[in-house]
Amino acid sequence: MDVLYFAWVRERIGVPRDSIETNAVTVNDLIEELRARGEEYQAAFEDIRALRVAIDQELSEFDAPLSGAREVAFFPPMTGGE
Amino acid sequence: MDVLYFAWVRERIGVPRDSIETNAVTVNDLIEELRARGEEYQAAFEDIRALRVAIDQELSEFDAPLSGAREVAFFPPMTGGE
Amino acid sequence: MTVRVQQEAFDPGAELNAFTASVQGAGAVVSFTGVVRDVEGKLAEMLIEHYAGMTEKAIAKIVGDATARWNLSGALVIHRFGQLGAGDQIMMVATASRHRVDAFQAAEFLMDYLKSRAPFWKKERTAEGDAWVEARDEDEDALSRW
Amino acid sequence: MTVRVQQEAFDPGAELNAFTASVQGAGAVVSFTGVVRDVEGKLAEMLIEHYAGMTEKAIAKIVGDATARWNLSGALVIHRFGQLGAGDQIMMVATASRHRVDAFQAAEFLMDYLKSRAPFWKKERTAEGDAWVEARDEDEDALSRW
Repeated sequence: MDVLYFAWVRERIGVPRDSIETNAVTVNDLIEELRARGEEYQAAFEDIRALRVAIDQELSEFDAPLSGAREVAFFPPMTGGE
Repeated sequence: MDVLYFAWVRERIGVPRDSIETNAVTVNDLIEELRARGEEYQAAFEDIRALRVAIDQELSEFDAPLSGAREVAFFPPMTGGE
Repeated sequence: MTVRVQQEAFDPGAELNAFTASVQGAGAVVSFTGVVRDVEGKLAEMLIEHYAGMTEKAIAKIVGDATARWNLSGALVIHRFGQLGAGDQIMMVATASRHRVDAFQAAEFLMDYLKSRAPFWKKERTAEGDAWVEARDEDEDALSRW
Repeated sequence: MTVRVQQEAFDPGAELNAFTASVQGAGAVVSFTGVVRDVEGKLAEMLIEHYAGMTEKAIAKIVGDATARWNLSGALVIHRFGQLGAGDQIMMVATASRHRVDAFQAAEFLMDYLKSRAPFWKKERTAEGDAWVEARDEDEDALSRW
């Protein structure tokens, strides 16, 4: 599975993406696995209320199942527009 | 006093303006005087609910006093914009 | 704040760019362009009559009300009169502000008031004859939201 | 319906004119242009990051929702990413409809959703350092009116 990071999530983790093998059932499970990878990840996932998640390029919820997902992305609330 | 007519008010009366001497106190009084000028005027002022009036180039009411007014205009509801 | 009442055509894109260049500190620019719609393929021309002495004064008052109410970096109104054809630009409004809400609200306010309080009257000329465009109740009602 | 996500600058006036020429039967054309505001005279540059795989898809969905909801003759969204300076155009939305209410409402809807649902993130670089622009509660709240 590809895990992508954007904006300050990317900066805290230090890389824009990871390719991982996981049996995580939900997004929350995946976050627990990622936190175990080190303090950069702990810093990025410190407060998930400050984060948004997309599964296969669609906005999703943290308790959503990952079944079959090929790409999960984490980022802060979006700030497009003017 | 100059009395101006626009759109179908102008077309019914047949002229774009009249210069008149009047002692009319209110717009309604002036309309009574104008109706006496002939059937074109009666046709134009048949239903004053379909009309708007401006005194000295500001939208006004039909019971407004004319004291000192130099220009009164009658026209249908406006249709500017797109 | 610029108000222009004119017979000549204008270029909305060029006006938008000139307006945007003229405003300071604006993050949001909204424009509205009104275009003559055809009347079921039959419109020969549209004639716009106006009350020359009153028009600019009435529009300036509307623009003044908008600038008193919203925090604007600038506002532009252009309105044509005379003879127009289907597809021609009738008029344009542009507003600029720090944030989008003010720019949108002010542009809608300007349009609602121009529609019912600026002294213009439209006549449509088709093969079937001439007809004055009638004011719509919903345009008068639109003013009540402000 | 046109969606463009690009690094290059664009010309809002030229885009507005091309859009207006492309729509049929529209009486009302609304545009919104977002411009990079300076940060108290100190902005060195603005960096816009986006989620390349998702961006166009997310915007197309928002435009689809707008066209399902309002009677539009056309809709245009352009959004830039990359390195921008104060006064540069960030993005643009244009909508066309028979009547002004639909065009205004759809443009505001597009802006509200682009702001909070299209995957862009802005960073401001000043002499004092870099800072990610934070989402504002009122932008999220703006969605509740639709």
